[in-house]
Amino acid sequence: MTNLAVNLPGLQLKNPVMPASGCFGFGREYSEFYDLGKLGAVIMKAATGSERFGNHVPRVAETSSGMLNAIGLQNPGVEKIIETEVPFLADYDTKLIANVAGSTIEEYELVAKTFNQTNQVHALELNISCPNVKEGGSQFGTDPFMAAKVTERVKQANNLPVYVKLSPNVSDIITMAKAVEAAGADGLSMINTLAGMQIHLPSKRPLLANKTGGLSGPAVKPIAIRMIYEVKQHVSIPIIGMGGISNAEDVLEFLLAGANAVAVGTANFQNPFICPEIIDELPGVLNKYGFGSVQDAVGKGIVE
Amino acid sequence: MTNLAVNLPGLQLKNPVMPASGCFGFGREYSEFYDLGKLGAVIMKAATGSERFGNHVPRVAETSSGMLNAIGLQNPGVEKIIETEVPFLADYDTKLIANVAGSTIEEYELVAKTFNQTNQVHALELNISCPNVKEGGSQFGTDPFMAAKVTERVKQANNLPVYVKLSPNVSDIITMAKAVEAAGADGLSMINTLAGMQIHLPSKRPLLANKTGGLSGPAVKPIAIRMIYEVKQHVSIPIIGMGGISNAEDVLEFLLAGANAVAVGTANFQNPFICPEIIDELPGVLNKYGFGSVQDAVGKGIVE
Amino acid sequence: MMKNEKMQIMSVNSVALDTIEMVLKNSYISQTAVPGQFLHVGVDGHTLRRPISIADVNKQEESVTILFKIIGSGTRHLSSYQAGMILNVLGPNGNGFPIQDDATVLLIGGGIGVPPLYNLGKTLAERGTKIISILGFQTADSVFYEQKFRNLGETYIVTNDGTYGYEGYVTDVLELTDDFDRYYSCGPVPMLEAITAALKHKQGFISLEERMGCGVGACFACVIPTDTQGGYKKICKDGPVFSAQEVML
Amino acid sequence: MMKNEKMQIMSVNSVALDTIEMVLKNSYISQTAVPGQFLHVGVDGHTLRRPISIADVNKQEESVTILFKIIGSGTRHLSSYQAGMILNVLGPNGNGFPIQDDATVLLIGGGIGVPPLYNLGKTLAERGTKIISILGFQTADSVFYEQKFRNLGETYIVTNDGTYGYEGYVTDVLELTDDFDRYYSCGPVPMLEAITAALKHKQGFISLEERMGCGVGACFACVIPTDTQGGYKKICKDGPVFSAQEVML
Ligand SMILES: Cc1cc2nc3c(=O)[nH]c(=O)nc-3n(C[C@H](O)[C@H](O)[C@H](O)COP(=O)(O)OP(=O)(O)OC[C@H]3O[C@@H](n4cnc5c(N)ncnc54)[C@H](O)[C@@H]3O)c2cc1C
Ligand SMILES: Cc1cc2nc3c(=O)[nH]c(=O)nc-3n(C[C@H](O)[C@H](O)[C@H](O)COP(=O)(O)OP(=O)(O)OC[C@H]3O[C@@H](n4cnc5c(N)ncnc54)[C@H](O)[C@@H]3O)c2cc1C
Ligand SMILES: Cc1cc2nc3c(=O)[nH]c(=O)nc-3n(C[C@H](O)[C@H](O)[C@H](O)COP(=O)(O)O)c2cc1C
Ligand SMILES: Cc1cc2nc3c(=O)[nH]c(=O)nc-3n(C[C@H](O)[C@H](O)[C@H](O)COP(=O)(O)O)c2cc1C
Ligand code: FES
Ligand code: FES
Repeated sequence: MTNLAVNLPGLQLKNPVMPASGCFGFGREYSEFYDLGKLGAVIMKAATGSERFGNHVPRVAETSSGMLNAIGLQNPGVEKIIETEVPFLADYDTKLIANVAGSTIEEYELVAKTFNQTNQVHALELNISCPNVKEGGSQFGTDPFMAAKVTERVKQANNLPVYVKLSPNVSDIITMAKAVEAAGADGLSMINTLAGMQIHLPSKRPLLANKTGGLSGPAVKPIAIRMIYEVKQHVSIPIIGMGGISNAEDVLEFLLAGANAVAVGTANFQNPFICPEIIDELPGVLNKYGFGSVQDAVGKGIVE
Repeated sequence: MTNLAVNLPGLQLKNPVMPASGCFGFGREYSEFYDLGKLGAVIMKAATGSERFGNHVPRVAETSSGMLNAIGLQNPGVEKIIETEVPFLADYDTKLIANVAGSTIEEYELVAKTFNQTNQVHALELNISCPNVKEGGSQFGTDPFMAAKVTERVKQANNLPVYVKLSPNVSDIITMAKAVEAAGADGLSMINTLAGMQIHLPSKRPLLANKTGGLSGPAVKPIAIRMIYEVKQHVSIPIIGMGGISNAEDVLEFLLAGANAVAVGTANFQNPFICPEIIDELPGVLNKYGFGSVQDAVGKGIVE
Repeated sequence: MMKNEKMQIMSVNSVALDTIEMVLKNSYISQTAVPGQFLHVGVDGHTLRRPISIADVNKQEESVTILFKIIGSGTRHLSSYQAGMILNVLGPNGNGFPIQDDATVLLIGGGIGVPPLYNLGKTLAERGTKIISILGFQTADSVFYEQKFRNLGETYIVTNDGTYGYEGYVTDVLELTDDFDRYYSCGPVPMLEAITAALKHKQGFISLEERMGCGVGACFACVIPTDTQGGYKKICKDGPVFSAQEVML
Repeated sequence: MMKNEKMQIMSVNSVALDTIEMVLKNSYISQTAVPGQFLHVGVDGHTLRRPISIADVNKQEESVTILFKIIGSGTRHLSSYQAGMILNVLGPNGNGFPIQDDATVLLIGGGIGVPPLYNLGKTLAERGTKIISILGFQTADSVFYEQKFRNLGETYIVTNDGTYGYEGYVTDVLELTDDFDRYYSCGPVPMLEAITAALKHKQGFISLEERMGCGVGACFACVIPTDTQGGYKKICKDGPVFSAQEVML
């Protein structure tokens, strides 16, 4: 029997596969396709202190082997999420990760605290890397000092394990990772999307109303793998890896690069069953390449 | 008649399309497919002070809508290039751009000076952004101070117009662009490749012998477009745009984003005729979207 | 309920300039779809699915007809698919047009917004409602399904350049037909704006388009504001059909 | 001279486990290719072309045969192509095996390195050279072209697991055949290393593989060192065939 279980701070996962934040809403829609209890965990759409409408439409564009999105953190606000969404998800036999966003450190603290009080959320993913909002997000995600500060403050504000979600839009991902580790992060989540743009020829202007958007999908996988591989050698906290995963081989590639678990985003849009399908295929792929468990494969691709 | 001509420092181009450095060698191979005189210019493979062997093989990998390369600046050295390659290319009715690389500022200066003496090279592309060599390249490309310094020194060492080739592996591309403009760059060339990696499952190690490589091809186009769009609004020197171009619509997208001319790299590998085909199709595409010349379209996609 | 289904292509026909009609076989979708719903169609080599309205349904033959215009690379590729091939589809998606027992309804379609109205008109006609249709197209080459709409009732064709039928916009012929209980419309946003303004006094339903990510309501790509206070609906899940007063165009 | 050609697929056959034989029609390549050259084959949806050796040529019928093993996504996709479809190919690429008028030559092929040796053997046999072949495969399922090689001359089949022919490696049966003027080999690098070491005293030519970018000599992806002083050759342009002493494996 291939052991898919993964033990991470706050997250005893039955398997390492979870839908990525923002690509799965709060699970309701996909729960009509399959039992969410199959998932290792669910990472919820970003939550902010109060309701956010987000950016104007169009909010998505298609690119070669990828897509751009500029949703702009639309969400009903943390209170409403806890009231209407968390109980629904808590009914499933899976772990629940809340993606925490904000424009100020205080907002991050507030959101984290509020989730902490529910006892239904198992970990926080600290989103300091959303490229699609003017304030917060990206500025915390590209400055190691700010990243450390928000991590530290959120850690102080609550008892949940905190996975800091790193932005790939940086010159030096290792410095960012080390800064948040030193500030108390329990884990890393990487990568968020790369800032990109598409220009719509007929209208001769950026296609997205927000002009820029975040690039995701298979196009970015080599960048994600490189960053995880590099970071793994400099931190000792676990990594939830993501960026372009669309099959079980991709999951193994992330594990070999150093991810302890993985999230699947964009691929849900093409195939709503992608997460359970990957979970079903993972044992076979692990065996094919000589691994008896997920744990065995973690970091095994790293050579000195 | 649609006017494809473009006037840039040192480069009176009959059309804005040129093969990108490193993807076209020194033109010999592609000269067997078509008359290189059709091209706006040819950008040669990187030249260093003396011969370089480059990295071990494998040096390339395929990715979704892209590829990784870690050639490692293999080249016969500037003297040999001038002796055996430049005269061959100088016979064609096209402009010649030399891609200048090095490990030290002195090496960059030497290479630039040596090309300057030939009178057969029309401009230099200063490669401070190669992700595949340990020294030089990338470290100049991610630090605005170093980038400015090498630009300034190369400008002082020769009379040719200098196009500084920027690395996309930075948190803040605008600062980089402004730094090299202030240091005297005559133009920018962007983007070079994004650092990436692929792990080979059967061998459980990075596929490229160099471990990391540079990501190019359609996968990176949204990142290139975003960076050019952002930089264009902060510099007044012209931009040679590149990153994933594979047809004439892509060229127009780059022009709209702010590129004054373009280079085509990876697409040559799939279709050796890609450059002349794009040149032939460009007038039709410009007309279709209401432009009478290349010049008309430059920066027209930028909205406030 | 939407499902992930395989649909076999039974036929592919070009019915107007760059306009393809495809008949697809599928038991589940043919039995459950209602007018106004759409299919979220997977296209090889493309990250995102393409939303395409259901234009007709034949429950006996278990077939569903879609009509699409070749706009970009996805629809171009789709147009190269041949009979016998299998489409991977999510469907039926969204909420369709409310079916009421009106005496007379007006259907107003613009370009590739025409298809969902055909399925609606056919369904209403079968229930005894009188159908009046105004169909606008760019030019004569783009006109399709004229006879099919005429079979349902009085039909006005308008082309922007006057090369066929009336010249101008669908709103230009609205005055010819005032005697209806309700209108249903689908087409480009400027057309919908003009119509909802011109027919303020009437009850109407409009079907909207927006670029989509998931197509199922999970990603917040396709929202439309319902007021100026931050209220919104998701076009893929709450729509694509809305009452004319419900959303802010 | 290499050209960018369209080749129509005439037939697609599975000749062994995951091993496909494709016959392609093309006038230019069929008339100009020499043994050991390869085609750089475009595969839809893939950034890079796939290098595949020419396994046989029929000048009368203007056809070229290739054989490939399904390794990854490119060859898997290629194996789904059907007769009638068109391949976009650069070819013939590289330099082939030097053709000399020897009395006897030894061909040593390993796995999917066997195909180019068939074209070579046929060509040499037609010129009156005696052909001895040693062909190594992983297992019985993977063996192909045995009869074709037997038609050219004495042939030894070796499988690593002994499920067919001799058990072991091609080098294990080298001793059975010492009476030859020259050898030609193609296969995995460890096999080539063993052979060039074992046959140091003989003149030999080997055909190499490396991951390629351009396939035409422009990108420096496929270099192989020729000495420890930085000398090198490009496999795509200067090779893929080299004399056994010329390169450092
Ligand atoms: C609910 C709904 C129903 C539709 N019904 C039909 C129909 O019956 N027939 C028909 O021809 N078209 C219909 N459309 C529009 C159709 O989805 C687009 O024309 C199509 O997606 C364009 O794809 P493309 O690859 O050719 O264009 P591209 O421009 O290359 O597509 C790029 C991306 O933009 C999206 N996109 C482009 N235009 C539109 C658009 N107008 N609406 C939504 N997404 C778009 C694509 O889906 C894709 O994600 C409908 C759209 C929606 C939202
Ligand atoms: C000169 C030459 C002749 C060849 N002749 C044959 C032949 O006749 N029959 C045959 O089956 N194979 C041959 N090969 C190997 C063949 O090119 C690879 O098996 C094939 O490219 C694998 O593609 P893939 O998409 O299935 O594998 P993937 O691993 O998915 O390919 C990923 C990338 O790696 C490259 N790659 C993977 N393996 C190899 C390899 N062994 N050599 C070179 N590139 C590789 C691919 O071309 C592609 O760029 C030859 C290789 C060379 C260099
Ligand atoms: C439509 C969309 C919305 C997203 N929203 C969020 C979000 O709210 N919070 C967040 O941390 N990441 C968000 N992301 C980023 C993803 O969680 C993920 O990091 C990224 O898309 C890379 O993974 P993928 O290539 O598998 O999609 C979003 C991505 C997409 C495509
Ligand atoms: C195989 C290969 C070799 C390259 N070598 C160089 C080089 O020597 N100097 C340089 O400035 N850029 C080099 N590049 C980067 C390209 O010039 C170009 O900036 C990049 O590939 C993006 O364009 P593309 O997506 O069209 O390939 C190389 C790229 C590739 C794929
Ligand atoms: S497309 Fe994802 S919510 Fe509508
Ligand atoms: S593959 Fe480009 S030089 Fe050989």
